[in-house]
Amino acid sequence: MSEGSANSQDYETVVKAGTAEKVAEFGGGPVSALKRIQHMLHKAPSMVPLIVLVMSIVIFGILLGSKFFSPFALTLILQQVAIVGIVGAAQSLVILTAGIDLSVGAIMVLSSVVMGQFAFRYGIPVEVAVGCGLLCGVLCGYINGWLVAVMKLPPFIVTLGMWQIVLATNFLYSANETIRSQDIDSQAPLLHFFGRTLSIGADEAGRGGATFTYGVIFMVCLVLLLAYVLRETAWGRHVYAVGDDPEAAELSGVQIRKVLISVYVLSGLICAFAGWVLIGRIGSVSPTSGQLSNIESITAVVIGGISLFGGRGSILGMLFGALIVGVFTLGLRLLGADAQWTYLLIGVLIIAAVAVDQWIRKVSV
Amino acid sequence: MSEGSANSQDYETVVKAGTAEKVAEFGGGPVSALKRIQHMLHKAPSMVPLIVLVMSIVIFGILLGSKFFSPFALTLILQQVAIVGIVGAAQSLVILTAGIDLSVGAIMVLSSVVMGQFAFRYGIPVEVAVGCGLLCGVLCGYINGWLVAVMKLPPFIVTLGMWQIVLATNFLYSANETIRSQDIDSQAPLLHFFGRTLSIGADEAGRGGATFTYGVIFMVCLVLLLAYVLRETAWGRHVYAVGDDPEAAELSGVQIRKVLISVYVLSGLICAFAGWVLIGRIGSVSPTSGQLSNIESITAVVIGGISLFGGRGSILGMLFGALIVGVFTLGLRLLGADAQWTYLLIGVLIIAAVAVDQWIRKVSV
Amino acid sequence: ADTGACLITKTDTNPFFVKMKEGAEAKAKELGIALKTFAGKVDGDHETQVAAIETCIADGAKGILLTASDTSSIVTAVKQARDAGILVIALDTPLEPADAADATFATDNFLAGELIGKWAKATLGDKAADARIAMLDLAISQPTVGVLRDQGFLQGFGIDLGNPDKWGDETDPRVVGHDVTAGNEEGGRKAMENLLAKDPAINVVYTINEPAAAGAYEALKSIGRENDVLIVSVDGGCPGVANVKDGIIGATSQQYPLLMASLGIEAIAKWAADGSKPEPTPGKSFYDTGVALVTDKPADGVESISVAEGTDRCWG
Amino acid sequence: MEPILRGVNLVKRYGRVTALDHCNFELYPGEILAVIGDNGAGKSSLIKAVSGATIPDEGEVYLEGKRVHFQSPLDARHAGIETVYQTLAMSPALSIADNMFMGRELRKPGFMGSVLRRLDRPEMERIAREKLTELGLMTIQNINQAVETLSGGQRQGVAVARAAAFGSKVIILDEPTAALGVKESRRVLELILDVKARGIPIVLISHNMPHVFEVADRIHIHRLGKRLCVINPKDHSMSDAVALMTGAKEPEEQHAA
Amino acid sequence: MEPILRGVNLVKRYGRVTALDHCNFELYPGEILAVIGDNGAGKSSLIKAVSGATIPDEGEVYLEGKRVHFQSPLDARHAGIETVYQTLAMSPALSIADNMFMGRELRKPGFMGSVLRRLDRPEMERIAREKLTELGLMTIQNINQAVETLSGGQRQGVAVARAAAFGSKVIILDEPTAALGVKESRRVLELILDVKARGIPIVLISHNMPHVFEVADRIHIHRLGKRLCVINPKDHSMSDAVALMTGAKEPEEQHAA
Ligand SMILES: Nc1ncnc2c1ncn2[C@@H]1O[C@H](COP(=O)(O)OP(=O)(O)OP(=O)(O)O)[C@@H](O)[C@H]1O
Ligand SMILES: Nc1ncnc2c1ncn2[C@@H]1O[C@H](COP(=O)(O)OP(=O)(O)OP(=O)(O)O)[C@@H](O)[C@H]1O
Ligand SMILES: O[C@@H]1[C@@H](O)[C@H](O)OC[C@H]1O
Ligand SMILES: [Mg+2]
Ligand SMILES: [Mg+2]
Repeated sequence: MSEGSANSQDYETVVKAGTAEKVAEFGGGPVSALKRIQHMLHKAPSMVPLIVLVMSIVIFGILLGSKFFSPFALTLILQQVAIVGIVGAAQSLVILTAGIDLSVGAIMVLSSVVMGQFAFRYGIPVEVAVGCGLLCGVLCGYINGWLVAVMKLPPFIVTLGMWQIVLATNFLYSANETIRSQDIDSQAPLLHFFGRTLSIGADEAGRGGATFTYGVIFMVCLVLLLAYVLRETAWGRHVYAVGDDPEAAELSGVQIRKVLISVYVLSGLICAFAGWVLIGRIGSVSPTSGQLSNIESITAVVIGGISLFGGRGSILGMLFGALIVGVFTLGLRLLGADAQWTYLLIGVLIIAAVAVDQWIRKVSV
Repeated sequence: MSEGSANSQDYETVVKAGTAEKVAEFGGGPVSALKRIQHMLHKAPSMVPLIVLVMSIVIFGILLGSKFFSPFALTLILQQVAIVGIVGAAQSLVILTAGIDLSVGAIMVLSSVVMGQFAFRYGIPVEVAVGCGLLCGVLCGYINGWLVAVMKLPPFIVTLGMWQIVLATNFLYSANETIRSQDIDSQAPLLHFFGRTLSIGADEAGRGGATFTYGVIFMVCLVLLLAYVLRETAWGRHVYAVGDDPEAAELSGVQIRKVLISVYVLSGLICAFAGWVLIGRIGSVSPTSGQLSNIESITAVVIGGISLFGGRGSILGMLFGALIVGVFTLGLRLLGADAQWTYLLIGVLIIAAVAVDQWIRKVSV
Repeated sequence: ADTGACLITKTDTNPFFVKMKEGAEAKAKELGIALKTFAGKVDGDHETQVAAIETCIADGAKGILLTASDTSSIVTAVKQARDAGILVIALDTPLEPADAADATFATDNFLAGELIGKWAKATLGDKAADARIAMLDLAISQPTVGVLRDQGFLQGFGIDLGNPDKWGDETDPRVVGHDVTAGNEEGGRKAMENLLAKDPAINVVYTINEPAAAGAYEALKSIGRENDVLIVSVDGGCPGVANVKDGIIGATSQQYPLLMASLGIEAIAKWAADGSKPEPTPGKSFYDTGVALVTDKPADGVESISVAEGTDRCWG
Repeated sequence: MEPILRGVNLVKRYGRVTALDHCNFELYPGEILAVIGDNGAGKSSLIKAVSGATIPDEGEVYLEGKRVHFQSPLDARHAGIETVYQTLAMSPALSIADNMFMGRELRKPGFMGSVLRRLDRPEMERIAREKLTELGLMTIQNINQAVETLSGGQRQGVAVARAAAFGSKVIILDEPTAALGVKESRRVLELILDVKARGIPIVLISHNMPHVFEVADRIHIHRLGKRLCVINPKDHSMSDAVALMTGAKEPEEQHAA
Repeated sequence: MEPILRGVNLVKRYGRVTALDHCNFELYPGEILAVIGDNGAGKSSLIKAVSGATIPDEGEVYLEGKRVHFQSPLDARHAGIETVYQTLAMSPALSIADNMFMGRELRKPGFMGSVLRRLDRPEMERIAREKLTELGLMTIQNINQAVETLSGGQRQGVAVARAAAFGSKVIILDEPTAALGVKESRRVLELILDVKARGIPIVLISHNMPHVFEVADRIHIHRLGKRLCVINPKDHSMSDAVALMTGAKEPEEQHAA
């Protein structure tokens, strides 16, 4: 070693003597109950929309009494939210990667049309037709993913283009023909699978009581599954990393291409499932459904606290976000607001819900 | 000074002797013409959508001949694009701050309705009515800006809520009444100001030739003005800084609240002008217009190369983006594609245009 | 084919317009006319229709068939086209004023609503006095077709309309509420659910069109009320008529888009050949292509045709 | 003498983490105060609290004896406090000159500037180039480069040049030489001494002990979120300082905070 | 002896800026090679070019004598080259453990891991804590903290710990101690010597001359986008090195690149 270094650095030798090292612990003040709640909210950010959701259920419950606060009305909200919730799950995945998917609704509808037309037009066994529909969703998702990941085009443009392409294909292919519920019931009941219900506490004629469609159950299971995958598997962490800072993710060894493509493919597949659930919900196969799915799903995602810039938020939050909108919609209608006023008030309430959310978050930093 | 320091740093003294300092110049290879073009594209990124635009005009010109490549058809595209171009200017400002404005179309329509109804329902002098319409836009913009800047709510949610609120207000207030073109002409011609035209080279009956409406001229001037303001004034640089990294901007002394509020207010004002231009374009005051303005303006912005993540891109690019869509739409329709095929092809072409854009950019790094 | 014509519809996703387009295309082919078709992106998309008219002018078309999204706003663009020597015919939806177009081939939408309203009232008989009515409309912008059918229905049912130019201002307690469906199954189901949550005793459902009716039926079925509620609708598309047959819809007012389209094309061909324009139905401001109530449960005092007949004449 | 900038009993918590734990701080007129401490000791949190970048949960800040309530860094800047943050606070996509003059842009003289509000780019670029040259940052080839394309050290140099050019009452530098080369670091030290000569006090956070001992008048040793003690570099060796800040040694009574 | 990692004639241009100008580079087995140079000289560009983070416009890279074409940092990592970039390359919103194990996560043993693919968080957290403790980063209070909430030095410590834990053939460190405190820097130097003792060669970019002269076997001096010369720290003083890298002195013939 050269001159200088030995004595210039000698002051550094003291650190070798060191003191007994342990992880630093700063003086924490007394921990109040409020502080503990705040800390919990900080750790589990999806709790915040959940609080907003519970608050709004309580408020409408007080205002409307048993009309709203009944198993029937509450499970009705779940049914009304099922499609948005499922599509929102797909949307969440994409938005977590800092993308956006405008084509979700179109993919959903095209997949449902493929399921229906394959079964009816070509007489393919319905199980196979359903498989083809799911494949159709996967394919659309793959094209999106390829354009985003490999061609490096902005997701907004890619999925905007795909939206138009898929929707036009849907109309051209289906020739705008609806397949009626009765025909499906008699010839291809599997298409109605997700429309079947599980009733609890209904009266003899099957009225009142809590009604869960298989679609609702599917939505809940899907969201829980994805929440697990995103939190507890390597792939999930990579999804967050890619959305957070793609350059850093790449430098630290994430295969961003693969992750992005897999996210869009999965999103396409989930949308195809949403298409199947849609058939169960509306009974028929109709090419004109799902026109607002993209905006509705993005709304649920954002109210649920997922950042549009990617990398932050939880998919459970999305579910609560979708439910918040559902609660407001039904609650306001029951309060007697007419359609135009409901529309206006939902605008106000969406902003208010997010403001409350933001406020709780701020308090709980 | 204490021991150590003097001799420890002695190696640093050599830098004081220094050599004659000048700005480093590395060996640059021979500069080819291609390199020079690349460098130019690098400096002026809005050139890229311009190239795509020119290419598409040439291609449709070749395919369609004089039907497309005539002063009449080309200025028609300008007229068809005027509204999107103006709203796109508002959208560009917001997107440059890393926001998004879903309420542009609704604000535009409400402002036009206010102008019309104030003049007709209350008999207010038309100049004042126009002023009130513009004020209405400013007010909506201010609310957006306040919620985004002061309440720190996500722009997507704020403007989504405002979209619903403004649209419903519009329907409730206008009672869905259209004010007819003939009545405007006779009683409040000022509302038609932007519909007046400047024709060059038309035949005697006023047909053919290049036709510029005042609305088109307004759009071009507005975009040029904003391009100047964004590039050449402090406010413009602050808009970019806020969009680029709001935290850094705040730490380096930008008043982000003020900048954000001013951007949303300006966006509201521009939308109100768009509402006035809209009256000139469609002749009447119709509360159902502008439903697709938000998605169309965002599309123009993104095709024009402005990043949805804020802080990057030029407003001139937005104009070229809007024109690209206009050229494709008219060109395809003249080629005889039917509506669904046109949508499908426009979807493909939007993706292709951005892919070409991306490719040119990559070559020109 | 040197005679060019344009068909501009509100959307081309609604089967009604799809069939209209098919009818026009078939007729155009028969008469040797080059037809270009245009459509708004969504119902109510007015600007796209204006751009379409401009494109037709640029294209040198001889005639335009138009179903206007905004009946009075479009008038300026229509005037421009007529000034350029183009024959403009309104289909399905009359313009405001109706004489802004050279001719109109349309359904009387108010009448369509009135027929199902009368039928519902007659079918309920005494129970009509305390009926619980759900109104499933098109959109919150209250487009004219929607208002006409809705108010026609209420008129036929014997309910005081308030202002006949809008829905929602009726005071009759029998009306449970109005909700919007976007004219599709999804919207129909959700709107029905909302109104049912408000009043589970609903027993009469008016729907803007048959897809909305199918959606409403699913909602009723899910709570086991599909058999004790009367659903009425408008359109007469083949799936709709089949639903009447299956008892899902009680009665529907059938309209004839194919007829409108083929009459329109013929008129353009004539105009191109000898410059003559079609005449309106005597006593009306437009050429009425007719409307018929389709049901197998005819009611006294309401004229109707059978499902079999309806099936013969159905479209889509 | 009264401190020009003073923090009393500052507390800042982030969730379970306590970054500042009843911390005191004083800067006297005309001095160079160094702040040293382990990584994560809370040095950056401290200067953020006194410069308006974060609002402390508890405690007071005084400027020239008067209590101040900075709500934003801009407030502090208007009060004459200029700060180089450790994260540098630059807009990546903007140019060097844009960043240097952010929030205090120069306008063209005359009509162009006052009415058209046009920026005087050539002038801003000239000054930027000049300030960078003063720091010896000669490897910047293109003054219009976006900051995100600069090397780590170049970027830091721009931030330091900005603070030095505009600070009027207090200049705070959070690790200003961390990414700088030997030559550039020396220039920053010279600059710090220059600024001091102009009578402006400086807070310097640094992990480079030789630099600290070379320029500091007093050394504030930060440990576990609070001030452990203040020492005079003339009376103590670097080894003492390091031993204190790492906890290998307890402070003597008279210096303790 | 054959170099383990070698770059020949590397060129990288950014628009008008030439970051690498026909630059050569060699790293021999088992050595510590320091790379020094002014800010903006092109050091980071050089190591990005040999580690797959950028693809050079011209020139070749050889690993153990075989030509390699890294298309991404992952390729280089699979080849055993682990790099700490100057920008640190961390996902700000993710936790320390998530970042350390990014791309090579540990799964739970048995069914949970192989079928449910569940991560073994406790284990990853334990290892992360251990690696940080080895570096003396004891002020990290909460191992689940998001990286963006760490202090500048803590963040750098995490990046260094990651590279040291996983590098198998070559470890490249771009200014690993820039933001580190005295204690933490010493730990990194010890760690570098440890790694060398394990037989793994290291590239160390640093502006800290005493550190460089303390650990380096050879010093690559970078100037204006290319290698000026390579010197042996035993034969040259720090002043020589600084004079060379700042251009105050010309290299002697035998060392010139
Ligand atoms: N936004 C934040 N959220 C949570 N914890 C934070 C945040 N900012 C800082 N901390 C924590 O506060 C403590 C003090 O951080 P600070 O940045 O002040 O340290 P420092 O002394 O500047 O360290 P360095 O020398 O490494 O820059 C650290 O433990 C850090 O992890
Ligand atoms: N993406 C880029 N675009 C344009 N110029 C760049 C880019 N990256 C680096 N440069 C330029 O290349 C030159 C070399 O940068 P590099 O980061 O390699 O320097 P360095 O030697 O690592 O400096 P430091 O010691 O400050 O980290 C600099 O002039 C820099 O401005
Ligand atoms: O008449 C049309 C109707 O049948 C359809 O369902 O909606 C639009 C109307 O114009
Ligand atoms: Mg710090
Ligand atoms: Mg570097």
